[in-house]
Amino acid sequence: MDPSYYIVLSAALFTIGAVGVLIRRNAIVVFMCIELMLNAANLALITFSRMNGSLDGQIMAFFVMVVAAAEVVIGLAIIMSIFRTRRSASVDDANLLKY
Amino acid sequence: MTFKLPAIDYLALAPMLVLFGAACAGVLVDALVPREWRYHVQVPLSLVALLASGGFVVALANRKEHVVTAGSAVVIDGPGLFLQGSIVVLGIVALFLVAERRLEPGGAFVAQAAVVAGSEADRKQMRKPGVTEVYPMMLFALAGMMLFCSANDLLTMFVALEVFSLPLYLLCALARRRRLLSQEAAVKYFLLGAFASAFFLYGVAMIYGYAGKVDFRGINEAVLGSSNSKTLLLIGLAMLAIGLLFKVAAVPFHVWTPDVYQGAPTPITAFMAACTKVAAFGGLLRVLYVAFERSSWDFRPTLGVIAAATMIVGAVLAVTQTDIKRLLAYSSVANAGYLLTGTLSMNRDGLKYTMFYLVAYGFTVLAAFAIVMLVRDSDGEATHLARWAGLGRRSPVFASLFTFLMLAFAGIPLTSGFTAKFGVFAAAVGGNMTWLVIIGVLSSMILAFPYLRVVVLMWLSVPGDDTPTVSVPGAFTAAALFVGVAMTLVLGVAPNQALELVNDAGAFLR
Amino acid sequence: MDNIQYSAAVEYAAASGTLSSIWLLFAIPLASAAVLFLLGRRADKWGHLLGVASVVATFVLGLVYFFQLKGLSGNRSAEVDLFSFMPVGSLKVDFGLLLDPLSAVFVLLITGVGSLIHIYAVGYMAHDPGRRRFFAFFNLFIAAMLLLVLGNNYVMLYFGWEGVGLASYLLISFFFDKPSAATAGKKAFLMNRVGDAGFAIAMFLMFAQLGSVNYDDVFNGVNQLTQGTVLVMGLLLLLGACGKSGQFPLQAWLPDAMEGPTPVSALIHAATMVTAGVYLIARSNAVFSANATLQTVVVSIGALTLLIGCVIGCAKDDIKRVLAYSTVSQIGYMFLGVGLGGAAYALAIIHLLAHGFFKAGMFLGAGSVMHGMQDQVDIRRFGGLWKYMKITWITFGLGYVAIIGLPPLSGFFTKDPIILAAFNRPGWTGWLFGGAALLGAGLTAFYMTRLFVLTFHGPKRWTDGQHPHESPAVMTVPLVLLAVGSVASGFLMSTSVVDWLTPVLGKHAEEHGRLGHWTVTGMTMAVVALGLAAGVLLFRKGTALEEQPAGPVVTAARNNLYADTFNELVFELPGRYLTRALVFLDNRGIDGVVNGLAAMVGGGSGRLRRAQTGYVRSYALSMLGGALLVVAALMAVTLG
Amino acid sequence: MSLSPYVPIVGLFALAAAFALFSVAAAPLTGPRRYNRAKLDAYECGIEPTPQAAGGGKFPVKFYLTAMLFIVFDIEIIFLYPWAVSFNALGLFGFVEMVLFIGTVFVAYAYVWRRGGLDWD
Repeated sequence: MDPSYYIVLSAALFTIGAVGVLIRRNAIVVFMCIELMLNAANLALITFSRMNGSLDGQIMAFFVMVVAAAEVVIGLAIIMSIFRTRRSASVDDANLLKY
Repeated sequence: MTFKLPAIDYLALAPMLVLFGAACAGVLVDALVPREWRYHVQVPLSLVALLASGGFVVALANRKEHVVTAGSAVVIDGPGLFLQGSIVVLGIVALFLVAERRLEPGGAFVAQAAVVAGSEADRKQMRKPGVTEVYPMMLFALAGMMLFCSANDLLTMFVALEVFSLPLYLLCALARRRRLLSQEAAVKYFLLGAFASAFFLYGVAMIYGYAGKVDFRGINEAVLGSSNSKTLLLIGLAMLAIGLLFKVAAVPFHVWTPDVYQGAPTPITAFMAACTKVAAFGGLLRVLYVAFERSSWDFRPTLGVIAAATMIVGAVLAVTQTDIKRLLAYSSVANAGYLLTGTLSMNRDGLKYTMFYLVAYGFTVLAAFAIVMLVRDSDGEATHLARWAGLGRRSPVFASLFTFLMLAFAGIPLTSGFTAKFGVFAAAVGGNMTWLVIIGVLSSMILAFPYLRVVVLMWLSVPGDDTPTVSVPGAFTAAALFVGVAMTLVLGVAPNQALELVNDAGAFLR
Repeated sequence: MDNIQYSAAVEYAAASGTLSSIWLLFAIPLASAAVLFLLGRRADKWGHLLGVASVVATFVLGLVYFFQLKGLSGNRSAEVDLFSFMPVGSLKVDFGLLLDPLSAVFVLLITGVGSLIHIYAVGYMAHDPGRRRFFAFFNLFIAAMLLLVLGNNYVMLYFGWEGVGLASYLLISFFFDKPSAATAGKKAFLMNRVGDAGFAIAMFLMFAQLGSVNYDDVFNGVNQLTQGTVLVMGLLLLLGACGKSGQFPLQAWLPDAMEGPTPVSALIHAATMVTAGVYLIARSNAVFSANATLQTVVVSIGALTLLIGCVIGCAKDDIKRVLAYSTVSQIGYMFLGVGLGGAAYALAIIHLLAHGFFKAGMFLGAGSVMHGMQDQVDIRRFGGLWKYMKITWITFGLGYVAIIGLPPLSGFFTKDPIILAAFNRPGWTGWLFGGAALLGAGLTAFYMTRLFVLTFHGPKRWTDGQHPHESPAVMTVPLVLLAVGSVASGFLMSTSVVDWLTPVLGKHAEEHGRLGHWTVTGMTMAVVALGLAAGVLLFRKGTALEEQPAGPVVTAARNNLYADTFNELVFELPGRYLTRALVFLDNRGIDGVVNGLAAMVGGGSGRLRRAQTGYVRSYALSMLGGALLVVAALMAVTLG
Repeated sequence: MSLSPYVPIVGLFALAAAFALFSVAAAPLTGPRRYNRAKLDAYECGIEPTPQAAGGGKFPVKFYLTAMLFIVFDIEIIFLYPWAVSFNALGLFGFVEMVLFIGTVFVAYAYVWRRGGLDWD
């Protein structure tokens, strides 16, 4: 099977993630969409690793997963703190800062 | 199966290792030391770590031996060391602002971030000392920034990007007053930052697909040399650039800047404006000058348009701002444009003067935010510009200092702003980017107006009843203010030494 | 006609002996300013004395250097490189100074007239609580102005240029309680910035094309440039000069600048700073002489401005504003001179020097009148003052005779040759510019006569309770000295200074144009006499106290020929709308697109939606849009 | 490798923007408008719509905290696994590096433990 299909799949995932960031209102879901984008990148890395015949891409995917986990923790902490104050996880409600 | 273990030059890594170590120690301090002692342990610990790190940078600079180490993940070269040194020095000044506790009982940071803002418990914790986790987080961020400037492959760069971004997201949320704004700033910064870093990562993947490698030397060799589709390279480069341009706050990736600068605690805003700028441009310079130098024909027109838009939009939007922190944020956007102009000259002068500009701007902006911290009333900082009316009569000394800083931002001669702007513009003309320089000069003329407006407001209006007083700064803020103003003056009147320093830094090691 | 005889290369001699310490010239006033600033109120008692002493000392020092320079043979110049300002790489800018015949006469003008005005200001500002601050700014100005004329490269000139701009801004806004003063300061700052932008870009262009901003490198390198480059560079420099010197189309700030204290008007906005534009063009004569179109532009601006100044001057009733428009118009003559090029460069410079004397004298005289009349500035409220302030009357009168150009006072020797040179410009333009200059001379005679007669002669039209009196000696002595200068300087300078300036401005053969010297002098005298007579006849009986309804020309003139309206329409409005549009775009536009679609169809639900539309998502949308554009642009540039 | 496989990526980006615009624009047209009390409640007036987080089907914050801690510690295994596989080849150097790595994890653990992150109540 042509590995480049995986690239197309990863692009599709990335795009779905990017669109999700734009159209979803819940901060947690927005954040999940960003994670989807990161994982799309992982998929691309691993595919290219196979196409190029080097292991670097797979190692990078490891690092990306760890970084993504750390990001999850930080993100949830921030979203949680604002949720507890505002009682709403909608990103649309956070618009005191503008103009 | 045999492995060739990577050779690690620990001395070359020492400036960063010291900071990472101290940050871990700081976490332990927060875990083990009783609450009332933490501040008194954390501040000296951070300071000593930064000084030690700075010492190692100087030692490495004197060693004059440029190395690629840790399995080609990190490169220690002249510009890298200069940027690391700048980050350390600016970091120390920012640390002074963060450590200030005289202006407000307990400092600028909240005592317990988990307490619901506006609740009874929140009112109770109003006078309790602020969290001390800010110090290890600052150290992590600083170490990440230093790593970002001397990363030699895109993976290290990505990890470093996250290492310095994640603490910043949290630091933004920790303001003692106006906590809703602070938390909102953190959410926005986090979501958009993560969004941008996803682009960055996807760019890394594309470049990896194109070049088969992610280290800068390998990419440089692959550009023009690889048989792979150039589409991959261009998509990769564009997405990589987006991640970096987000951090430097270039239009249209600047949207977070005003909100975050306004909402974050002022010491953190200062820290971001000075140090993040250095790190982000350090990374951008290295990526463009080392990895993609050979495709500069591809990206210069596009990034040039971005630089032009950044200068114009930043300057024009600054004109109508009514909040001093937002004004400085838009000014920071415009300055990112001037820095991009220098960066895009793609010659040695461009590299040198961009680095010089970063340092000059860093000191000035730190001092400016130090004064913003001082102008306060019973509700905390009075950031609305209307409140600054007539400040010149209430406290002429600080109004004079702020006027001087505004003149420096406006690029009046004999301040560092002039030297720096002149340098980057001259370099850009030398690099055949004259059209960008014309836009830059026009934009700085526009930008002079909002600065002037602040000056006029301070000196030429009668103070109203609600004109806040300027608090007497504690030793920390006074030191930061003094260093910032002094460097702004020195780099304007006798920039010789600093320019020799950037000159000696030489070019990037490939 | 361009019989320029440049020595092949401009080369400055390194300074030696006493001349190597020329940096003292600007260091002394700068140090004095610093002391006055830093000591604060502690220096209130003696601050003004220090301020005066520093400038007088600088003047003496300037004289010493002048004679040193005069004693040099051959290449009369002294160049000192104090330190490398930006020493690195291909960009090399030195903190270098240059004393040559041109800068030497400017040093003497600045410090000489500056000393007198400083002394005068001691009396004028005697009752002002901010006197120390005033002298600090004043010394700062002198230092910056000296730096401007002493630099040996364009960056140094730019330093001084921005420095005098800053000092001028601070001094115009000195009475900051008056909103008009604050507004005037802002206006001056903004219009100057427009000019400065041109100057700055010109510098970058020099650097890009010639690799240097040093005078000698630039002047020697001009010949290698294409005509187009020289034209652009010159126009940009001209824009800077117009901003600083209040020339068309940037003239509107100068009359408003009269909101500052009168000594400021005399020193900065009459004698020295506003002539910096003339200095810039004269200094860059190699650039301007290298392109004929460029010279035509300069001449046109000069001619147009001198007429604008005269016409508006006729309609103003504020004594300082009339003088201000007269300054605008006289600088127009100087621009005319430097634009004509050749021998007229030196004529412009001597007119500048003479103007420094008589205009400063008249401003100080106006200050003396205001001092005696409790700050009244309306000339319709004066009259018959000659009896009460005799010294002021005589000195002002001498300045008045000098400016309208009656022999043997200075204006006759300096202005008439410019008119002559304008007539002798080849082609039909000679008639045009000569005619304009001639008309200007007549108008000048008319409005100056009006000013003089209404102020000092005719019936008294003061309000009750005013007791005009002569000013103290500290103010009248400078008046007398400046009057002596305006009487004598013209004759003394007409040949000697022209010769003195030859090394800088080039040697030019005696020209014989279409009109002889005496013909033009005769014509000028006739026109001046006409204007003078008209002025005396119309105003000898005084004037109505209230503004009279007037025809369109006078109304236009009273409204500064609608210059402000023009500026507002052309510069301010687009800027304001651009700002508004961008703010709108940033905050609303992105949401607006989103909301707009919804509002169109969803009608009433639009408002509800807008309340829920969050900014994070629109930010993300703008980032994604940006990302798409970047990717598309990169692809287009490379593959397209 | 030909250019063709990667052009769709660009196309997808374009589609993304189009889709985003379309869906944001279309949502009010097609979606059901169900307004309930909570939605219409003006948050701005400062009255909190629900009394406490415990009700309303929401989990206590503690769950999130524990989940976060789990993620952050669990994910570290990722680095232990390859090390364990090639333990012999990496030798002493690998061992020391791993100890340092786990040391930093323990620093975090100590912090969480001492600051009460593991206490349920």
